[in-house]
Amino acid sequence: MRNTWPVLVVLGAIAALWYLAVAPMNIRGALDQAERAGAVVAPETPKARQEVSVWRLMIDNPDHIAAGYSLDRPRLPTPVQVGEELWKSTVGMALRGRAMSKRSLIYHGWVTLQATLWGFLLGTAVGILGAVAIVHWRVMDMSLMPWAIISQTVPIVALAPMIIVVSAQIGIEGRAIPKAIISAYLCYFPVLVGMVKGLRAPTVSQIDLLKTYNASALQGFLKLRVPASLPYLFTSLKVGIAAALVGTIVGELPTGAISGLGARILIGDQFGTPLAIWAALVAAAILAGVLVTLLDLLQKITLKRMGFRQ
Amino acid sequence: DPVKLQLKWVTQAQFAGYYVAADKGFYEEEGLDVTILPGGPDIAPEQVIAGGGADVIVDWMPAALAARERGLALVNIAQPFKRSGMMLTCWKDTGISKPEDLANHTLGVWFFGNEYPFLSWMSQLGISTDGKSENGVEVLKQGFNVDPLLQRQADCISTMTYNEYWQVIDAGVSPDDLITFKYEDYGVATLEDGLYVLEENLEDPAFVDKMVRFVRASMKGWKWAEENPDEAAMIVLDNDQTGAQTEKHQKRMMGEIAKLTSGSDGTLDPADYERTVRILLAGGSDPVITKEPQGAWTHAITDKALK
Amino acid sequence: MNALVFALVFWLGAWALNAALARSRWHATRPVRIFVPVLFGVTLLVLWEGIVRGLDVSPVILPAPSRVAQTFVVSTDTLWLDFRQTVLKGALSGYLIGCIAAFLTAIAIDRSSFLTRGLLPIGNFVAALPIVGIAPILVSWFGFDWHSKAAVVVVMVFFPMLVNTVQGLRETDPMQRDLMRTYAAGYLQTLVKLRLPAAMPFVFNGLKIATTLALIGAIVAEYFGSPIYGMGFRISTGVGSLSIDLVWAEIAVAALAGTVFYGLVAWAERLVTFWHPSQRG
Amino acid sequence: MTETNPVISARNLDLVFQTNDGPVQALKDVALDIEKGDFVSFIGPSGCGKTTFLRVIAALEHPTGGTVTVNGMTPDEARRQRAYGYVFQAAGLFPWRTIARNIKLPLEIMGFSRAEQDERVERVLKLVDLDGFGEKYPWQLSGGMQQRASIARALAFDADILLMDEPFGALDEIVRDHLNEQLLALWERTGKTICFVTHSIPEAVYLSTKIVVMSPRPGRITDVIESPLPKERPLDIRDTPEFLEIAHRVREGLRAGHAYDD
Amino acid sequence: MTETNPVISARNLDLVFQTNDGPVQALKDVALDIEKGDFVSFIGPSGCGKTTFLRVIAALEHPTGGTVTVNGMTPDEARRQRAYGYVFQAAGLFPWRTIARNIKLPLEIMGFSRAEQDERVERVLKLVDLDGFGEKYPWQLSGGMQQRASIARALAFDADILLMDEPFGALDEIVRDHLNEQLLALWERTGKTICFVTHSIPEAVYLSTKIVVMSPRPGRITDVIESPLPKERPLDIRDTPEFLEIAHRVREGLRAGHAYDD
Ligand SMILES: Nc1ncnc2c1ncn2[C@@H]1O[C@H](COP(=O)(O)OP(=O)(O)OP(=O)(O)O)[C@@H](O)[C@H]1O
Ligand SMILES: Nc1ncnc2c1ncn2[C@@H]1O[C@H](COP(=O)(O)OP(=O)(O)OP(=O)(O)O)[C@@H](O)[C@H]1O
Ligand SMILES: [Mg+2]
Ligand SMILES: [Mg+2]
Repeated sequence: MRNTWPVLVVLGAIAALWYLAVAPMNIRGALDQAERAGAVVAPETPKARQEVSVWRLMIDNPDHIAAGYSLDRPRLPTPVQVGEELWKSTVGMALRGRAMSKRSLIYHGWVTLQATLWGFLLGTAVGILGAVAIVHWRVMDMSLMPWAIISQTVPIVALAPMIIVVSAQIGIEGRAIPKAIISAYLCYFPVLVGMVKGLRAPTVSQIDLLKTYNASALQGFLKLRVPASLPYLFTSLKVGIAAALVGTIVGELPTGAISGLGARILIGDQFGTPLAIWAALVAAAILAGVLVTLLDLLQKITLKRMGFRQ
Repeated sequence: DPVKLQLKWVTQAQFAGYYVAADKGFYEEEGLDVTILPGGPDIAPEQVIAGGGADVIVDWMPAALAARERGLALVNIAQPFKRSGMMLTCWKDTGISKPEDLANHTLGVWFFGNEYPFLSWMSQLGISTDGKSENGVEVLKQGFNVDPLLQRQADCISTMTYNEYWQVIDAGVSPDDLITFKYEDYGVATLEDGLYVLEENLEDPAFVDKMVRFVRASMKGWKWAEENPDEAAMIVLDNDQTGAQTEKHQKRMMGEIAKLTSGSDGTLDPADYERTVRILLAGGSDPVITKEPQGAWTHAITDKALK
Repeated sequence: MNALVFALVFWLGAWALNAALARSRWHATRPVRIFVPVLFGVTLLVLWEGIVRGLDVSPVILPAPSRVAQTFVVSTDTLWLDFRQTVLKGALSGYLIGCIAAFLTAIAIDRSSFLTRGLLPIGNFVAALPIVGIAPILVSWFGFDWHSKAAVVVVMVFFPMLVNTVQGLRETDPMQRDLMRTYAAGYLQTLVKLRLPAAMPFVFNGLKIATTLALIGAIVAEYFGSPIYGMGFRISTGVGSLSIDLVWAEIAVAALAGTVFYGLVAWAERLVTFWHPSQRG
Repeated sequence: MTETNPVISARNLDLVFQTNDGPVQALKDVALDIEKGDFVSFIGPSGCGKTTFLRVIAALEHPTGGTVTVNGMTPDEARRQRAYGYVFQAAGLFPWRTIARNIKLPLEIMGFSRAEQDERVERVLKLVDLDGFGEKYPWQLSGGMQQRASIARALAFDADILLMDEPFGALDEIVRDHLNEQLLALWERTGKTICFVTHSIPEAVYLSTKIVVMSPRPGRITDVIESPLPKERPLDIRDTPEFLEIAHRVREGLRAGHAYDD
Repeated sequence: MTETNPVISARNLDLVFQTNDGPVQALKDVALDIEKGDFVSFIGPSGCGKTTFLRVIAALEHPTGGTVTVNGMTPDEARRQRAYGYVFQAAGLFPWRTIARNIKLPLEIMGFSRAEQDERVERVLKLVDLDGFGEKYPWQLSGGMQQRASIARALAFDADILLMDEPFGALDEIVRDHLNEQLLALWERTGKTICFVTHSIPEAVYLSTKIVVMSPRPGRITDVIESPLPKERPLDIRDTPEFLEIAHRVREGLRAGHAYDD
């Protein structure tokens, strides 16, 4: 916990910078608003203001800087505005007993979480099976590994609509499964790479040791490779779940527009409500933080019980 | 009977008729079990119907005809929207007062099938879209909001009378600062939200019968919505899964939509169709469609449904 | 159906050949190491072609690779224009700016253990976030052209790169640092002669992660507004106008570009960290 | 040492590794007989093939020429009959298993019953002076204790032959002395045949009944020294003239074989 | 050995590490004088503070009590004057530099001219028998050669004091013997003062003019043995009674300090 203090200080610095940045980012909006309300600003027309730098505008119109901190549609909202919006759409909704209403970020977070978890399960399963195959069969290693890397260079966003259409054709209803597939597509790779490393972690002498016991391949796998790979597995699971969340949100951006945090971001963009975007972003960040922390905890407990030194 | 309807866009009053029909039990009365699938920025209804994900789709005619030319035989079976709601909204202070003034400006345009009317309009005006010049405009693929206009990244943006235009107004802009060009007024309007199905399905009498009932119920929904715009807007709001739509906005949208649907009983007016085709064929160097489409519409359904 | 049967037979044959090659004593030679994955890729394409033809899949849903190839050849002009816009301007410039900025930041904060301890957990956290979500915000800040795409890429690659570099800079073993102290070496000397070289494997790890992020970022950002060219633009509008073959051609370009990009970084890594056990293999 | 049937017998043993830089002859024309109950030390410069020879006996490497028999069988058959325990240089305990479960590992694999496993673990832990440490994890033990645990693991399934490859290489001299004493006592008590690789001349002389001196590239046996020292060996024996004489002979043998090019 | 002004002088040296488990007293009340040209070996059980003592001399650790002077200065001043070369247990060569450039490293840092650098590299490579290997990378050399390269690196800038922390710990006995001989020759030729940590009794006795025996926890000096052996020492000297007697005394000293608890 010796990091607590530095982290707090850095966070404080980030918040301060954020606050400072709000002024120049929002000055144009604030001046437009003031002008419409009848105030005199310099220069007078929006078109003329286009030609002037924000710093100039701030110097010429010091009275209107403050207004930039309370715009309805700010280019950059203040942390407090974001916090309020987040509060309103989560706890605020929950307090009114509408936690699962469609206007609540808790509901959308839940939708995203579900798809993420399914994608994570699927991706982890594929990653682990792939790793086992790669470690056990050289053909797999030689043919699969390069393609695993190439697969990650394919822009998954482009495939998203097609995945939906194809899965609809196969008879899969709804968006949950296509989203999970996209999420799994991003998630499997770190798991695969980590597990290949992990399953290959046993040293030659450990493998030889089992040979002197005349152990079967299965025994070698269960008693040596699997336990030796666990620390690697957990590390890559943490990367994997973060990737799964990215996948879900990417999957929700172009294909969703229905529910989920990605859809909220999209809709927020569509209706020009930046606060909604920011709130959804923060909610996604919190979700990612919680998921990774949970896995981290699981890792600590498991490895401790297994006797790995901390 | 189950029917899956793929919308062109997200749940909003633009599709009020269908939601009303579902909510008020009009579909049920016809013995239909209708699932309404909202669309989104990257959902191509044509692709969905090609993949068997929907029985009937809401689409704009330019996109449908383009798909038809690409080998996906879509047929218009009903046209609830009589008029086009598309327009170009510009800042007055940019000096634009008539379409010819657009040259040498930056314009935001929607793509994804919605660009066709724009392109043919420009080619009619003789304005190229390759970039800013004496005789050309710079085209941006506009996102889904009106920020490009508000932040003056574009001088004009595409808006719908029922949606984006009001977002601009809601942002505090006075209508006096704006100048709008309705496609309808310049004779370049193409048919918007119509109902389309796959041609091959129309050979199946059972499917035709299903569509007849569907169109009948849907039009009933539309007419109800026209008469009760506020309630219709609330129904739409209840069906919005994103939870992002606001009551005020939807009510106003419903009012505007009603203007577009009024005057249509669902039957496609062949004259409108001819005009759309003509506009599209005139798409300049890169026309949307290259030849007169055949069999792209039918009155078979509406004739039965509206009798 | 014939096409499908042929594809399946081809698949079995190719797999058997690959298996035999992998078991043979030439498996470690260079040609075999290249041939096996290539044959595997070809098999995938043949299988795809076979399925599309055999099952008569509509081209607006999934075009056959042969058709995609045709489109690719026909529309090289468009593809090149888009490639320049998205990869060269958007992704590459963002990648360079982001990675260099992260690298310099890492060196700057590394001098203060306080800052490092404060920034590292935050950097780790941010690196795990779905940063693509900020694309709409950055597009509205930086406009429609490639600048906003580059900005998205900068933000996406910054944190993974930062975290890796900071980690790398801490990676020298205490003995090596003590050695430099016995020489009474200054900060800069220690940095240049010990810590930077020692950090290189980590730096390249960050650079490699960043390559795939850069492409995704640039393409996703184009979904939220772009000029009327660019790979993301073409892909999103291509789906709308049912030119799915063009979409796949763009995907192929993206995969190709990504692979080459990754390959270049991996190649540079081999050159720079030739001394690292993982490279000596 | 009254048997005449050697437990391990190598004849004209050759082993060539195919490497990227061409073939490496690790063993050349090696011939050796090891009797039941022998304590044989292998000593020789780095890379001379000591480890390789042990691995051939354990069927972890296959000779490219000549023959080896273990108890009259091929090494592979002997391996399948679990004829030996192998102790590696590093203790090589699995960090995720307690000491007791580490020792159980071979027993589980060989299918001993639960009760038998517990009983044997108990017994060998006592044998190596580790009773009470069964529930500890390897990293909670010192290096010397870990090394003893790994010996216990090799003893647990009662193999007749113990192959030990520099088991005490990583330990400091005092601890090493202590383990040497214990290993000698254990050898006396159990009468096992032990093959022991070391780099330390005093260690080899102190422990062995037979010292095999090897020369590098290609690995060859240059000298086999039968030790005249009694079975009973206090540590002080290392200061006696007999001891020093053998040590001297070993050193000379080593020096002769050491083409100085390291 | 005629000087009276000690090169290194420690008085009442205390060093306590603050660790998570409470304070660890690594050195307690250590007093030692080292004269110019001495070859001092430090021997003692693991963890007794040998490394710590060397690090204190090199100003890599700061004592919590008492004083040390190096050439009459504080260790820190001596460090800034580049008074010593430090050779670590592992060779610690930078893998991204060739052997020659590794040896150049301190010269670059200390600002020697290009020509001077080349000349010195040439010279020390010869000194440690590595001429011709300058352009190789560390991993292309055997362990013994790497260790010699690291000694060359410490010699390159002509420090008067050489601090060596178990430099040959990882090598086999023959290579070690060889390096010992070379080190002795080098010491004689250059007249440097050398502090040498080892775990091997024969090594300590063979090399040193002075053997410092330490006891663990808290690290204390239990015995300082002045060696009566002549400067000229063939390897055979290790079989002489004088040698054995000193070795015996060292072993007794070690044994006494070794609380047997491993
Ligand atoms: N798997 C292998 N492939 C190629 N060469 C090998 C292999 N194993 C050992 N060698 C080579 O065979 C020779 C003998 O190696 P071995 O490990 O038996 O030596 P050693 O006497 O045990 O040495 P050390 O004392 O360093 O352990 C060495 O030259 C080594 O490089
Ligand atoms: N940086 C440190 N922090 C805390 N304790 C330390 C530190 N360095 C050494 N110690 C402790 O100080 C004691 C002396 O350590 P030192 O490394 O000097 O022993 P040593 O004699 O060199 O042992 P070895 O023979 O194993 O190298 C040990 O108990 C060790 O655990
Ligand atoms: Mg060996
Ligand atoms: Mg030490």
